[in-house]
Amino acid sequence: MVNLSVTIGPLKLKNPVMTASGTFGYGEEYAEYIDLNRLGAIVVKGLSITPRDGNPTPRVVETPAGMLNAIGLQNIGVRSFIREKLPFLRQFDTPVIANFFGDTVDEYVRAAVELSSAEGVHALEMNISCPNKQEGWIVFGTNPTAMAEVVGEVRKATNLPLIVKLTPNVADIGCMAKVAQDAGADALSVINTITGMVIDIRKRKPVLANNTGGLSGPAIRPIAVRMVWETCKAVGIPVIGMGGIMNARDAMEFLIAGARSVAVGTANFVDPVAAIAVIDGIEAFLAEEGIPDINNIIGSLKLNGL
Amino acid sequence: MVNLSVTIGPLKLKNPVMTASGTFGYGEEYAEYIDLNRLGAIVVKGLSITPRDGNPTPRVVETPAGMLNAIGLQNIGVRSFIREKLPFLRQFDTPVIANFFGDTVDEYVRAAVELSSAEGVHALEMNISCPNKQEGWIVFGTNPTAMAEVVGEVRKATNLPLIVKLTPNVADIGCMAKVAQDAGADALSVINTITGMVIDIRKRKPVLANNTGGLSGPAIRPIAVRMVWETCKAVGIPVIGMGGIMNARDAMEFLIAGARSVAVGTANFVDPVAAIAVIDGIEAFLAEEGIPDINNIIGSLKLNGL
Amino acid sequence: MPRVFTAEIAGNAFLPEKDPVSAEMLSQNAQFKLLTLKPLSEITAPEPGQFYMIQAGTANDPLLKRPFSVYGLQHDCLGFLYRIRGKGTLSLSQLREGDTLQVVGPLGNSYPVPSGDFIAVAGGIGIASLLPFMNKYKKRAYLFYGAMKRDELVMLEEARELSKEAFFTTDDGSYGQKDLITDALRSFLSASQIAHQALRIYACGPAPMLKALSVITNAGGIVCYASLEEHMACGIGACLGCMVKVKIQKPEDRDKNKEWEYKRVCKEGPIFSLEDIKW
Amino acid sequence: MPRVFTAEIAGNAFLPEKDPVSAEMLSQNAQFKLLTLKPLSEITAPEPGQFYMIQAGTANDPLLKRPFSVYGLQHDCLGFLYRIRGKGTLSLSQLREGDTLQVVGPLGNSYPVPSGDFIAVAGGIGIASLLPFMNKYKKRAYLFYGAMKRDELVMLEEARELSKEAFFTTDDGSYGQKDLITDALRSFLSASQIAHQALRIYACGPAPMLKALSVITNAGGIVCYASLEEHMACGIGACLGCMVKVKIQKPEDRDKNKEWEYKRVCKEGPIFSLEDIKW
Ligand SMILES: Cc1cc2nc3c(=O)[nH]c(=O)nc-3n(C[C@H](O)[C@H](O)[C@H](O)COP(=O)(O)OP(=O)(O)OC[C@H]3O[C@@H](n4cnc5c(N)ncnc54)[C@H](O)[C@@H]3O)c2cc1C
Ligand SMILES: Cc1cc2nc3c(=O)[nH]c(=O)nc-3n(C[C@H](O)[C@H](O)[C@H](O)COP(=O)(O)OP(=O)(O)OC[C@H]3O[C@@H](n4cnc5c(N)ncnc54)[C@H](O)[C@@H]3O)c2cc1C
Ligand SMILES: Cc1cc2nc3c(=O)[nH]c(=O)nc-3n(C[C@H](O)[C@H](O)[C@H](O)COP(=O)(O)O)c2cc1C
Ligand SMILES: Cc1cc2nc3c(=O)[nH]c(=O)nc-3n(C[C@H](O)[C@H](O)[C@H](O)COP(=O)(O)O)c2cc1C
Ligand code: FES
Ligand code: FES
Repeated sequence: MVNLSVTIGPLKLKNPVMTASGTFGYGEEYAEYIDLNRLGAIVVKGLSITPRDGNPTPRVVETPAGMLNAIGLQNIGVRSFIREKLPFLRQFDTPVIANFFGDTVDEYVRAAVELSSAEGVHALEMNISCPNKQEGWIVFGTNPTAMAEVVGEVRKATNLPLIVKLTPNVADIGCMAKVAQDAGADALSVINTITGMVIDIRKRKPVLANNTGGLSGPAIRPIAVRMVWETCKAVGIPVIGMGGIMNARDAMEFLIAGARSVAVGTANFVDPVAAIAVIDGIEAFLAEEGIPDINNIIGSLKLNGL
Repeated sequence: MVNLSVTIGPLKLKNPVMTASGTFGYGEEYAEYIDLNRLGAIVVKGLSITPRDGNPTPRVVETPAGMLNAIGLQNIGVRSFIREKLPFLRQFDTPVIANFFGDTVDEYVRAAVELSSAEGVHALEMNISCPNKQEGWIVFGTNPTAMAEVVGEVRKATNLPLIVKLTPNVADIGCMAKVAQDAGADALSVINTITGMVIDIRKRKPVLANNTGGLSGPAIRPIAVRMVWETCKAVGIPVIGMGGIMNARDAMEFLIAGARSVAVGTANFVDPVAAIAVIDGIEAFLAEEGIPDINNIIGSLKLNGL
Repeated sequence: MPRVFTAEIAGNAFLPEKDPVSAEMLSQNAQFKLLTLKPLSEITAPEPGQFYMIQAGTANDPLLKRPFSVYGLQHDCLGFLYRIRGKGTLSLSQLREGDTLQVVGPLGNSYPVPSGDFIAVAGGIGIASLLPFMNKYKKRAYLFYGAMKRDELVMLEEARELSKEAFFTTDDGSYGQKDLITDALRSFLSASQIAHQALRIYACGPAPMLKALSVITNAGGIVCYASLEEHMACGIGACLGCMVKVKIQKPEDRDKNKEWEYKRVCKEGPIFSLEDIKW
Repeated sequence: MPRVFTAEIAGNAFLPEKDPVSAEMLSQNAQFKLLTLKPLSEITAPEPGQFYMIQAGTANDPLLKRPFSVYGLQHDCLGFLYRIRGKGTLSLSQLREGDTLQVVGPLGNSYPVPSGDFIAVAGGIGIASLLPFMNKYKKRAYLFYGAMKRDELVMLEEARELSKEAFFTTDDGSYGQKDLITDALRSFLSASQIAHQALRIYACGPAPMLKALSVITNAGGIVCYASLEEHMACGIGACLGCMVKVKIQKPEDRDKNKEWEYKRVCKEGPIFSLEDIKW
């Protein structure tokens, strides 16, 4: 038997495979297809203190080996989530990680406070790829000062493990990772989607109603693996790796690069049972390689020419 | 008949289709396959003042809908280029754009000076995705001060049209574009490759001998189109769009987003006659749409919801 | 219960024997295709109007599955009728007997049971989702089936066969009336002696057709069930990509000054009451 | 002159009739495959040792063409013998007769003309590039052909037929001698009565085999032409992806304190003098 369990700070997971926020609904959507008990953790769709309608359609468009989405953070709001969705999730022996965001520091703090007192939320994941609407639309995640402030305030507001989800739309992700760590993050999620655009050349218009969207899927995997590796070099806290993981081989790239766990995103859309296949595949790979414990391979990357 | 000719500052091109640096050798490699006279311009492999051996192999690896390369800027040096390669290129009625780079500001300037006095070089394209080895390895293209300095110095050293090639590994490409414009660039090339990594999970090593490489190909196209659009909004000088152009439809995305011309890169590897197919396809598209002049469609993007 | 299953491409079980023109259209390398899938594990039987997400590529491009309404179920095989639109459908059309692909379904809701005769309005490939419904309730449909030209009226004889009465239109007049299908319907409704207020309409077709139809049905107070299309990433309600604006009917919700809310075409649909849609 | 051309997958013209085992290996859905391509426009005839870049996918994944040595030219068809390794070769193996793909070639240099008898050393699928050469110079090769096990010695009878003498090794002893092919060669060279110093060696196989071979040939002063492999993006000399370190022989270049320079496997190779390679 191979040991698959890992720890993300105070959080103990039975295996390193989570679902990426926004690609797994509130969990219940997938309960028809897979046993939610098998997952390392469930990360739910991003929540805000008040519900959001999101963007007009089209909201998704396929790209070569990837997709762009501009859902616009549609969600039912923190309170409805706690009331309507959490009771279902509490049935499972799988930690629930609540992804959340806000338009202002205050909205972040309020969402964090409410989620922290809810029974069955085991950790918080902050999506900081949003603009601070109070401060001239500076994106929290691309500006070190804005990021330090919002992470610091949320840190003060919660005792739950705090995961900060970094945006890849930066020049130096290691530097942003350090800012998040210093501001009190217990772990980091790397990466969120990369901003992109697809144009309908006959209409001379962007395909997405929102004009731009976030690129995800296998297309971005080499970028994500590099960023996870850079982040792991820069900080000491655990990193959750994601971006284009379609199968166990892909997941192993992230773990070897140093990620303590991984999240399966777009792959859930392509194949509703993908996350389970990733878990089974990781176990099979370790058995085949004669590695008794997943922790032995995490961060095992040997660089060439050194 | 449709007019395909465009101008990039003082440079008049018979059509907007160039070849991307490093994907078209020194031009001669493709002369067996296509008529070089048909191209809008030929951009040659990046040159340095002294020759470079480049990196050990493997230097290339395929990724989903893309490839990573770490050629390591192997080139024969500016002088051998002028002596051995330019005479061949002078036979053609196609402007030659010399892509160049350096490890220090001084190396950039010296390469620019020598290339500027060579007969048959019609414009210079500066690759600034290199670290400044004198200044603690700060990458010229991701640091506004370093970039302003190197572009400014090269500007003083040449009278040829100066194209600055921006790196996508930044948080705000519009801001970097403005810095380049202010420092004297006549035009901008957008984008260079995005840094990525692929790991061999059995060996626990990066596949590329150089560990990381640059991602190119259709995978990055949505990112490239978005960055070209952002750059065109930020500056007044012409932009040359590139990143994952495989066919005329793809090229049209960039032109509609505001690029004055486009460059075909990785597609040349996939299909040696790709650049010609792009030219023919653009002409056919314009004819079909009843647009008499390519310039009528450049920058014609209408945003949704505005 | 929807399932995730592997299916094998099987010999075509759905070729319309009674319609040599359609059979030829479908067998030639033309724009319309019939796909016969033999599931390799047990499946749930679909209802007319439901759809499946079907794998369209072998590697990562095309990446996402594509949604297709179920066209038929015969000898344990699922049938789909589709039109080649882009790279996914092109790639599907290049597969051969014996190739396998992953399928998820049946998904979404189905057409409500008709109470007596009904009207069916099909625009183009929209016929694919209506035919199994008309097949279930044979000879009860007044069918209105429109397309650009004769070549795009696929399964024409099949459709006529299953209808009580069938009306065809083409934009160029190459078959049937030269008219929009919604105009033909309007004439029928105003001229006909049938108590058409009692007739429910079942519709599937492009958005402009459904919009035109909603003008007619809203004005006439006719109940219309329409199958909608939106870009889908997951098809199972998780991505929130496929939203449609649906009017809020409950007064307690209307309080909030909100006239509409987003519903998922893949989960709460694809079939909606046309009067509920906020265009 | 290399050309860019479209080719159609044709019925297999290269199945080894004399070798029922290989024929079965190849016809089954096993790891080795024969690909027969019928060019749809005029091509240049290839020489043994040259290769083609062959499209391996339909959409953008797999993106790059894959390099394959030419295995044969018959009835205007090009033959390729390949082993399924990853997604490109897998995708190739799923194509059927009548499918078309884009091809570039012939590319690279070819094996130099032998002066009399010669030695051929093949490791695994390396046999693919040596067989056409042995076919051109029938019954002149002392063939050394090694693989992991019997199942991986493809075209075994064909190879024996074309050789003057053939030696086989497998790592597990399931066929021929249980040995490394280079060890078998070493024994042959030391034991044999033939003036083997005069024999040139032609080799194709994995890098470890070629390295071991270079120890033998360097020690014995034997000329050896080896076909090398490197990851290729373009195959036509443009990307500088496929470099190999080649010793600098010209004294004027050695001045620069440089012992080696990079050469392109796709352009200056794939065949190099083994003594020139700096491992
Ligand atoms: C519930 C539902 C049932 C459907 N049933 C059928 C059917 O029975 N037969 C049939 O031929 N078609 C049906 N469609 C439409 C079919 O899904 C699209 O034609 C197909 O996804 C196009 O894929 P593609 O890769 O060939 O085209 P793409 O290259 O992806 O795009 C080509 C065109 O199709 C549109 N399109 C792309 N993806 C979708 C999508 N997911 N939904 C709607 N439009 C899209 C694009 O906007 C574009 O105009 C159905 C769609 C839905 C939502
Ligand atoms: C000049 C030349 C001639 C060749 N002739 C033959 C032949 O006749 N028959 C045959 O079966 N194979 C031949 N090969 C090897 C063949 O090109 C690779 O097996 C094939 O490209 C693998 O593609 P893939 O997508 O299936 O594997 P991938 O998924 O790309 O990789 C699988 C494995 O193949 C290696 N590989 C990938 N690309 C290449 C490449 N371009 N060159 C070398 N190794 C690679 C990878 O490192 C990996 O180990 C030749 C290679 C070269 C360079
Ligand atoms: C449709 C969609 C919705 C998403 N919504 C969220 C979200 O609400 N919050 C968040 O932090 N990330 C969100 N993401 C980003 C994913 O969690 C993940 O970081 C990203 O998609 C990269 O992983 P992948 O390539 O495996 O999908 C979303 C991604 C997609 C595709
Ligand atoms: C193998 C390879 C070598 C390259 N070499 C250079 C170079 O020397 N100088 C440069 O400015 N860009 C270089 N590039 C970047 C390309 O010019 C281009 O900006 C990038 O590949 C994106 O375009 P594409 O996706 O169409 O390839 C190289 C790209 C590749 C794939
Ligand atoms: S397609 Fe994903 S929610 Fe409907
Ligand atoms: S493969 Fe591109 S130079 Fe050899």
